[in-house]
Amino acid sequence: MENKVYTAKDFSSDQEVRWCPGCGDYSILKQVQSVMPEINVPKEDIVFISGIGCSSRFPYYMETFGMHSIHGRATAIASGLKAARPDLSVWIITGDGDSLSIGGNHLIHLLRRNFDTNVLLFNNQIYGLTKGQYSPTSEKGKKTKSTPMGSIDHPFNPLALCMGADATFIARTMDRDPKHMREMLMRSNNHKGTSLLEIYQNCNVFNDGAFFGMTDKATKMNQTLFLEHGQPLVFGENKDKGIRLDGFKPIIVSLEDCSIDELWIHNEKDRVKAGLLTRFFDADFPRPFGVFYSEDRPTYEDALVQQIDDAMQQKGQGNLDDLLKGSNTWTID
Amino acid sequence: MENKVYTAKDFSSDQEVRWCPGCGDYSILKQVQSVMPEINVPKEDIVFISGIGCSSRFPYYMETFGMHSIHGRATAIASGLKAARPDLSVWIITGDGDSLSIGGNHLIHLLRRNFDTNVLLFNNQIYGLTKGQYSPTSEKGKKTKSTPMGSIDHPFNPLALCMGADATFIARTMDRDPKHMREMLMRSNNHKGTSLLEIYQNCNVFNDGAFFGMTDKATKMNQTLFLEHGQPLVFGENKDKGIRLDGFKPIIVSLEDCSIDELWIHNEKDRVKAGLLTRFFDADFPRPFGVFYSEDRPTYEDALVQQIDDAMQQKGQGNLDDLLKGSNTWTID
Amino acid sequence: MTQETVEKVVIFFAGDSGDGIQLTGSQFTNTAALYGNDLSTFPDFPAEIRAPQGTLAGVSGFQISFGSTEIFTPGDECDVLVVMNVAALKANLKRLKKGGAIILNTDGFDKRNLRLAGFADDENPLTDNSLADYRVSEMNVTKLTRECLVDVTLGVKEKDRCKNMFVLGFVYWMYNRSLEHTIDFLKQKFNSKPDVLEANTRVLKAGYNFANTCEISSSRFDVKPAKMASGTYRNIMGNQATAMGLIAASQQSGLDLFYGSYPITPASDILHELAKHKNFSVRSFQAEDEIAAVSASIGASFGGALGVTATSGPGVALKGEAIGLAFMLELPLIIVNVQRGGPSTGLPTKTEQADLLQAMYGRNGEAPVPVISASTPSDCFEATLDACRIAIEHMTPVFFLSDGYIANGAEPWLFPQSKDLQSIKVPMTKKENTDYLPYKRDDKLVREWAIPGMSGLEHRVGGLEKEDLTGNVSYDSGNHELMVKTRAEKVERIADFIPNQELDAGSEKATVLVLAWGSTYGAIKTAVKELLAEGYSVAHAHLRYINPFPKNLESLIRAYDKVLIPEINNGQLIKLIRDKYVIDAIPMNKIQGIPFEAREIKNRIIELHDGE
Amino acid sequence: MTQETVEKVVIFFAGDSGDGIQLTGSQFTNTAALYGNDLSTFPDFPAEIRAPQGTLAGVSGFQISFGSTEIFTPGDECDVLVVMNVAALKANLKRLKKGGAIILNTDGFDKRNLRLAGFADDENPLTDNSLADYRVSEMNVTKLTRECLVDVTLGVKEKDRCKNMFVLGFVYWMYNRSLEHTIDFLKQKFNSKPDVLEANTRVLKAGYNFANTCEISSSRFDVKPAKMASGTYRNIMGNQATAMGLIAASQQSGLDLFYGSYPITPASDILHELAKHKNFSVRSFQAEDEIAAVSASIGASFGGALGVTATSGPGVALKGEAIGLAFMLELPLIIVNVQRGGPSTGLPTKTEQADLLQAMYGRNGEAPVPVISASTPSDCFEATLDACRIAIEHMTPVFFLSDGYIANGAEPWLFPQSKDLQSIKVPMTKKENTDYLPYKRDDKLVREWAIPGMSGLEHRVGGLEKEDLTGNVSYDSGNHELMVKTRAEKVERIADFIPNQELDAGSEKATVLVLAWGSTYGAIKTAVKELLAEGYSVAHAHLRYINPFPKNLESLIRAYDKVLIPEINNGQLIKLIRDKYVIDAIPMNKIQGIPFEAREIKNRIIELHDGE
Ligand SMILES: Cc1ncc(C[n+]2csc(CCOP(=O)(O)OP(=O)(O)O)c2C)c(N)n1
Ligand SMILES: Cc1ncc(C[n+]2csc(CCOP(=O)(O)OP(=O)(O)O)c2C)c(N)n1
Ligand code: SF4
Ligand code: SF4
Ligand SMILES: [Mg+2]
Ligand SMILES: [Mg+2]
Repeated sequence: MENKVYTAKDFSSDQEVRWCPGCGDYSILKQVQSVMPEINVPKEDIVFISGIGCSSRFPYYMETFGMHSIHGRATAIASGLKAARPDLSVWIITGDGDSLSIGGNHLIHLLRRNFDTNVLLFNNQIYGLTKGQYSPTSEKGKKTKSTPMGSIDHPFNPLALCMGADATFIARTMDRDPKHMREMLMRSNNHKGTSLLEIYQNCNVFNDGAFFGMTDKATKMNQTLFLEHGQPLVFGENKDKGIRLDGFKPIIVSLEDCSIDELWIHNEKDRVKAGLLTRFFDADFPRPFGVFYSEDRPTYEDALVQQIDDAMQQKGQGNLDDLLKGSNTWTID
Repeated sequence: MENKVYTAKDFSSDQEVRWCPGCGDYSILKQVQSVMPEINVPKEDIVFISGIGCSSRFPYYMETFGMHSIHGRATAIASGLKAARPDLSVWIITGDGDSLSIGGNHLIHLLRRNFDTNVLLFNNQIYGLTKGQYSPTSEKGKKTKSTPMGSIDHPFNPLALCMGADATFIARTMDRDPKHMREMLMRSNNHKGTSLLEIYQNCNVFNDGAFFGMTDKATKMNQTLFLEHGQPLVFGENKDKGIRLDGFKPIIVSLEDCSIDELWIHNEKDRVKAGLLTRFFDADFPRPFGVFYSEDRPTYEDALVQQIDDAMQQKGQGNLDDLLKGSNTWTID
Repeated sequence: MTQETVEKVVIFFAGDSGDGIQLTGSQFTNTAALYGNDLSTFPDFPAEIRAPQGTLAGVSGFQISFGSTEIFTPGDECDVLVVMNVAALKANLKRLKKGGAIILNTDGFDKRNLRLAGFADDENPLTDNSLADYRVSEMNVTKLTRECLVDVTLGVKEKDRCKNMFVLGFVYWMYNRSLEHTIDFLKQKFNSKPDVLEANTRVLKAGYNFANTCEISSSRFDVKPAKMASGTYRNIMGNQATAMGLIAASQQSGLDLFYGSYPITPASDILHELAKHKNFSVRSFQAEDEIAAVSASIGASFGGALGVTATSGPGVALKGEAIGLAFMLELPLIIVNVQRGGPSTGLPTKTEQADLLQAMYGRNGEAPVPVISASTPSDCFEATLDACRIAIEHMTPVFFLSDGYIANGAEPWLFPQSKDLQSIKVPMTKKENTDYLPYKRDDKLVREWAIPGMSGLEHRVGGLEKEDLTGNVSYDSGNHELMVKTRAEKVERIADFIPNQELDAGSEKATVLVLAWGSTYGAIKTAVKELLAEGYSVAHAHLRYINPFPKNLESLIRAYDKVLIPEINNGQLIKLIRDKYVIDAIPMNKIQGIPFEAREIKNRIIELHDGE
Repeated sequence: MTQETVEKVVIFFAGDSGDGIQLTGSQFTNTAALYGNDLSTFPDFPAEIRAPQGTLAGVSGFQISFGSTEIFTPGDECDVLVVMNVAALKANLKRLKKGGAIILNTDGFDKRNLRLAGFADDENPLTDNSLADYRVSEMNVTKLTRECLVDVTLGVKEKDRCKNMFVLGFVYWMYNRSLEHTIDFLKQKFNSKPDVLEANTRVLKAGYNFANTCEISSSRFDVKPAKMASGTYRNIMGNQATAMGLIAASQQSGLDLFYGSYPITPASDILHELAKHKNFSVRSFQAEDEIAAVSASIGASFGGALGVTATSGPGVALKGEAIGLAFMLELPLIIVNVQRGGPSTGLPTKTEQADLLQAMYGRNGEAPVPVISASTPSDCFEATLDACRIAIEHMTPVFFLSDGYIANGAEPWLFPQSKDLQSIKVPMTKKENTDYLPYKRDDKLVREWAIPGMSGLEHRVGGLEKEDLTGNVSYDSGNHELMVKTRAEKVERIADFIPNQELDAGSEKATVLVLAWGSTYGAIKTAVKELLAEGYSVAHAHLRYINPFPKNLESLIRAYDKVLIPEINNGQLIKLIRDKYVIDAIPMNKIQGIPFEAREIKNRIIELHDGE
């Protein structure tokens, strides 16, 4: 296979992009298009599968193979595709409603099976396409069209849920940080197994400012925490704060009072610590971004192919006539 | 309401019980029937809702209100029932296939919403009713009718999954320990919110001995660990072993080498430790039984009723004529 | 300048999604209604939430037909097209009749807008004579708006948001309407923002005065009040009426309303509406998906509530299994399908009637479910209430079919008084019934209901075949046949509790009968009325009850030479009629995501009438 | 003792679930087949996995009809009833014809068994003369078995497990059959357990000898080989044949088979069978539910595999939405429905044909899907292969309908050679096709297929309405109508690629035509054959293709005075026929979870024939 050299433009389809002006989806599209040339896969071997939602329009804009499927089922469709065609690079595009409401079951089963696919979960904490109902990630008390008195649902913590489903790769990024997003996209791509990348995405029409504190210049340094494997958890305006573990309890410390050596060192391989990080949700804690957890576990499709190979080895390639004949025949002349 | 005094027999319906002879389901039925008189709820206010599976035949045998519904949906049906009738005591009967395969999504949504219902999850690590296919809790490599070369699915860890879904009460018991089961049933009943009780249940026809090590006299003391709030984690033939935490890492210690004071003290309120306990799955660790985690969180139905009350308070009880009229009318004579 | 009296006018307002077109349209509607016109309206949203400004995809529209005669549809061709930019013109010019009036905002015809709307560099409909067949009134609305607000301390963006008021004022002048209602509305809406209120009011008046003084508008029209039945009216949209019908059913039956739903266009507004009425004890529940929505509703019904679930076609496709369960349980349940363009995701924002066969047959096994449909926005109220009555009194799931056209359409409604509504009798057993059997039936074949909380009546239900009377599980062959037939017969007997089919127009001896259901009502009504006036021998029967059919339907339709069945699908009701009565009815189908026009129906009837 | 030659015998073996009845039946079947009889078999499982021993619910049965003539069904009435206990007798005595033979194990008629089977304390069919109409052979099988194994070192439980061999030996003697085949089978089965082998063989022979020497059996029968087409045969069950049909389609098309399924009775065995054949590159996938199963299959098809999903009615009810997607994508997909008793969970272990209308209409919007059905166990092979051919060559989802009766039934099969199978041409576009358009169609209206990996052919598909040719999203009205009509026409045109409907028996000028589909085949075939022999004017046409119908179907059926449509449902095919041809066909329905008996059909035809 000769390796073509692509540019981001090669991945832009001829379809007019039709999200609302200002929607966070644009930025994600742009970063994905710009990362594609770097993953070193021929364009024709890349497939984007989405469900339904604003975010799920994504495949139409990618000059690759793609399917805009039905609500909540992209994960299941991608599973079948990957089982049939392990050679492809399969990307799943989904929203917080698509993946966590109607599609919750297929998502957790995808994760446990560990098909080598990349899930980009556009979390805008709202139903965009249906014009503004609360989603499973909307905060309690949220007033939306369907909850005029405020939502009474305790929201999912998507990454905690995915950890519970034994995901092998979990990360978070946001629409407003293109560089970090590109890095996370590459990491997702490079992980062998299901990569779950949650992307905070602003829906400026129905849920504007949901992540404001994490993107606004004035606050973002204090409200975000960028994880790097092997590095201490440091954040703040001047990198002057850190997180220390007191037993199982994370506490915020000032680096004036506490040496950097005492800080929690991020370890992507540590499931328990990853679990703790997914719980950083209170107002006084910075929100973590980066790779929370990453584990090597055989993929479903590899095991499947192995069984096929083994079966061929053991029984020889299937012969239709033998099959039709079976083991018990009689002849009438 | 006068309080009738019931006996277990009052909860036995006139339908012949039709599980396979020797099935673990019998023991569960018996314990549930024997616990019912103690929960202090009039019989007519108790409802058992099940999905489909061997286990889901359960409601037919209970002399209460009941519904044997469709596969995987008992949790969703019970949600609607509880929302409409918060006064009822609602019990959900489900199998590992029913709740974790087809019904996975409704289960995790039930848990996050925290309807005050009791889920009894009969985990036999197999599909019983459809005669022996592997289930989402079957171990990798398991040979079943649908996996003659061994299953290649990484199984769910049901309690870990439920923790990920922000369950407020999680416990485990087994068919062969009636006393413990009764205790866990009472604890489930007493928890306000969704109680998830996993019950290890032997399917002696299609998966006999799945929990053998935990029930067999010779091995069970070493392979089981009974959790009690405020008590150290001790187990073993002569209560001679314990679990100590080395950072986040649980290790088995002999009580000869290690004082009991150094042991991990079980705390039902500690989410992180509960998470660790759900991961005790390796052969060399004893399997925990008891209440892993319990948390107080408002229930969905209470919040719903509150909103209805608030609305009545604010707008007065709805008046149909006002509604029909709306705010903008004109008259033609 | 002329002043004419006209009988009926169709106006189409169009502009960018952000231009406030829907508000403009509904203000004009309310004013016309208050004036005593009969009317009918329909919004035309873009498929995208907010497609890029200036593009064809981003155009939002609102059509209103109003008049001094009876009005049954938002109209076929438009008399007036109001456009805020060139994309709006391009997308909608086809709606305007030759010689019609165009009111246009020249500011929306600049280079950028022309490019965004897909015109080549040198093209411009304002200058290329392509509008020669129309009466065009041009005005630079943006400029005029800004000018009249020059001394107001608002940002340009906020000022520009008043543009729609200018156009509205202009049209009010054209149709000789007072600004009063809209000024009242603005006062209420902006009562905490006096400067915005001031700006909007001023621009509204400016538009009115501009029309009055300038030379560009050559005519002014008078549309006299319609002779409508006397009484008090309100405007109503279909989804709103459905929500009210459900609340009314809850009140009339004394059962709490439980509404389990998962959002989907065009059904979501019912959820939004119901969620507002918790003071009616409405329990609205946004479920995780459609299966959970219907399941939760079944659970609620089991608990003694009125369980309702609403969705559109793709959602119904997911609910089939659970509807089968409800059918076996013989519990009340309403499944609302606000139909949209299919198949699959199809055309979510467009209308269609193509889910009728799904409602009839979209389940495994023999599971007939009553099907009720609504024909106009306000009819959704009564049809819903009726569906609930059948569900409760006959202990059965019931499909209620609406569609995007009537769901979002609006019309004046001579709303009823609660005291005049039909009452609903719940077949609840007596508390002290000591020989209660869950599947014992009355002569309607309806089983008695006992719910949790009723002491001594504990029993179990389920989806396995049940033994007659007891409801215990039964694998007996004869019992199965008995139960299948009994359940089918129970649904058939509902025909004894619905009115005979009546003709909506025409006589029982006509040559052509137009038989239809659902939202085709207005177009057919208009067509048949005109044809009758012209002396054609035609009649119109419109079905509310599709399963079971009214008892007299067969004899009614057999009387006609030709039975024409127009549908917004590829032929579905016609399949039921042909199968049931072995009558060679004639299909008429339109599958374009848009309603029939009255003239299409008219032409087809004439063809048939005059013998093809 | 007499020795008679008979043409045809029906035997029913019955006992407790643990008694090895299925093995006994299949051994007898294989021996009869090897002997050259034609035959047909059907197992009758209890609904419970393993209901309590000795109860009615726990009875397992196996019916075989074999003969020297053609055999089309497992038989109506039985000639011989073999029962291991009193529950088995009680549950099945109704099957036995008056004067028939009963072979019974007296040990199964003790107090405990009598009580478990629901007899009162003083009741016992052995002593109360209730079996007087039958020829009863009593033997204490348990005792005899144990006695003959007295010197074998096995536990009592293991010894008792040989009981079925005793009965089998007995019946072999009655029908003059050699033990050879079964002994071979035992050798293979127990080759690592010599003592168990020895015990079974010994008991088998003991049963044979017991019959030979004792006085209780008064007659011996000979059933000569049937005159069957020459060639090599095997026995085949319906689900097995379906699995093979799928593998054959994969081989004939060169597409890998992807099988996404969620277990459900009675479809699961297809999954079990396919999972065994990974060496055919079969990718079997046990999904988390039916929606995931069909979705994964669609994903696989998108990737260029042959995507297949199988289930039963309740599962189909869940797949509707995804099938609509596949229909829009115009990808090959097979949906297998092994129908069972409905509605809802219904009668999961019983048979029914009540999901036809669901297959036709169980989706939102206009989404016609071809429907193919199989009529006998072996026909499942060809019908499946044909369904795959249509799915692939016409780029469409296809429903394949089987049912519990043929899925579990078995018959001899003159299996084909792979070289004689139809080939399947995949409409894959050329790799270098530079002007590929995903929705450009050939004259069959079939689009060309391009799959991931084909450079330069990248494109997107989806569930929204598509623009003609390009497949881009289109909200255009005219395009929508064009696409709806084109997709429907594409399915209609499949009629050009299926054979004309032929008569299975009878002439084109007969008085009564029996028109049917699916597993009613055998009973109708038997009935019509007998009636023709008796001189009645009757014909039989059996449909494989239900959507579209064969092109000549209308003219074929119009030729008859009376068209009778027997179905194991409440009337479904008949709805399609009446709707399509406006022909007043006559329904005949049985809804008992069991097949028609030939005599039922026969009687009804005679009634019709002789003029009601
Ligand atoms: C079966 C089905 N149910 C419901 C819908 C309606 N629907 C479309 S998108 C959507 C949710 C969108 O939310 P999300 O997944 O968060 O995506 P976003 O629009 O926010 O990107 C819903 C409910 C549908 N298309 N299909
Ligand atoms: C929609 C649907 N799909 C599949 C089935 C078939 N089915 C019945 S029970 C079951 C799984 C049973 O397993 P589990 O829930 O673990 O219960 P168990 O029998 O082991 O108690 C399946 C697949 C069904 N009844 N309905
Ligand atoms: S509605 Fe929200 S998520 Fe959807 S396109 Fe608009 S801004 Fe983006
Ligand atoms: S199959 Fe297994 S789970 Fe089902 S009743 Fe029998 S022993 Fe119990
Ligand atoms: Mg969202
Ligand atoms: Mg199980």
